[in-house]
Amino acid sequence: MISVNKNAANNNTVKIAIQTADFNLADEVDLLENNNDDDGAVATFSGRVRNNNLGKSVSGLFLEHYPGMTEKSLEKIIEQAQAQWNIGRVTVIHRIGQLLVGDQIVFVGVTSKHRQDAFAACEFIMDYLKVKAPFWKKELSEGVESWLDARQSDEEKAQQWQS
Amino acid sequence: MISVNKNAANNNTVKIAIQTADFNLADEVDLLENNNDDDGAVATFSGRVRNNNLGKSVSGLFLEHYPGMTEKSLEKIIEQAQAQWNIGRVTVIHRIGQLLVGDQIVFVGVTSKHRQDAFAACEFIMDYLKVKAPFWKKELSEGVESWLDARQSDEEKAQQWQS
Amino acid sequence: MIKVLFFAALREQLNSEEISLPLDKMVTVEHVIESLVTKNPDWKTAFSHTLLCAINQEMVTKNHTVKSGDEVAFFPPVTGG
Amino acid sequence: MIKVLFFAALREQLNSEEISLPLDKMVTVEHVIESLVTKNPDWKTAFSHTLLCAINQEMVTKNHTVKSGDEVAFFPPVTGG
Repeated sequence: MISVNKNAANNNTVKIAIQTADFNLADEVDLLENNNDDDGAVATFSGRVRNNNLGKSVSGLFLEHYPGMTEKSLEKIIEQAQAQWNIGRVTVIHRIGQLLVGDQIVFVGVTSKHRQDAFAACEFIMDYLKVKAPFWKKELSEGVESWLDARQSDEEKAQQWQS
Repeated sequence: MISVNKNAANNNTVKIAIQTADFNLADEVDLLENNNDDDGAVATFSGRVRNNNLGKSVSGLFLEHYPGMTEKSLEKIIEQAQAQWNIGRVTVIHRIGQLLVGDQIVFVGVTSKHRQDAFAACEFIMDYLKVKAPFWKKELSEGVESWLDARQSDEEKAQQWQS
Repeated sequence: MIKVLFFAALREQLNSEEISLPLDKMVTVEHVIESLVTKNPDWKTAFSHTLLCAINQEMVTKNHTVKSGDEVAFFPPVTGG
Repeated sequence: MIKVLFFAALREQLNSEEISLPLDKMVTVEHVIESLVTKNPDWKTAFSHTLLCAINQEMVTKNHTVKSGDEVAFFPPVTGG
């Protein structure tokens, strides 16, 4: 599911993709940079499935989401970032379904004229995605599947942006 | 000029490259992620030559540096980041010589178990590079070459990390 | 009528992903939970955990109003990213 | 003897990128600048601008000691990244 809103006036292209397929980081950065000589700064974050979590060895994850609401919540998070920082293009990709250790889960990329805006918006989007976007992880660890609990630290980190 | 220090015990590989050649962002991210299932988070920054600066149109840049000191200063900046945050691999690439609008100038990539450490260390390294690493930009704008002045805002941003 | 959706651990605990619920007047989210638990007493434990609620795909608090035609979703705190 | 290097705008203003300077005793960076300007009076303007100094490729302040064999570099505030 891909939603692209192009605002030709100020080069603010937004790409949101929720997909089972893997993504290619270089292609995503190309898309952010292509014909975008206004913005010199690109900050990215990519998250992958780690081989361990809270001391347990992990062999895979299953990612469930709330179709429809996921896209809406990401659009809203990106709008909040656009309201706070002077940013250009934004891409958010989140994978769903069955993932293995080392697989990419999430990509956030933000362009800007200035590095500080690119960094801040990229981190803000990740922090808000963690607490506002309806994704749930089920972890496969030592043969047992269990839903992950939300972390208090994620909630606190997101709240820091409000101060 | 490439310096790679590998610390096998904790997976802390550092790559520093000062080069005239372009670099490929995907290759650099692959290098950070390859055989690195411990670290789920990768934050990157890439900077390119913008088509304008302080209201003037820009057609290119020439980048001079202080060979030897450049590598030492980057090593020191990375060591400071490693001392402050729990990070894995770090790559810093900075191009020198003649660059055109849209060309990549700098890449910083940091891996970590946790996204907050990856973001903070990546931004810290960029901020310190801006004020501590001996690079100088000469800008070609409307047929005139001129050395860029350092920005007070960069100095202030780097100082924020000390508080 | 309202459509009620359940996700993730809650969906598995209730063994239900979507139900329809008659609604004759405006109520709050809290009332929706009460009527779900009244109809299905074994759902009580699942609804005693910390849950989030969205109405028409927007996050809301438990005193938010629910009206006929709404899509009401209950789910555990999110863990994506 | 010390080796003195100049970079970027300073190098162009002085039209010099490297010189050797005799050094018979321990002095400070400030003294090195004084003796450079005494030998080359037309360098005075260039050295009146804000400049950074590195000794043996480490950034230092102007009261830092310089000893024989050191590599002393002067340059404008840096503008990379």
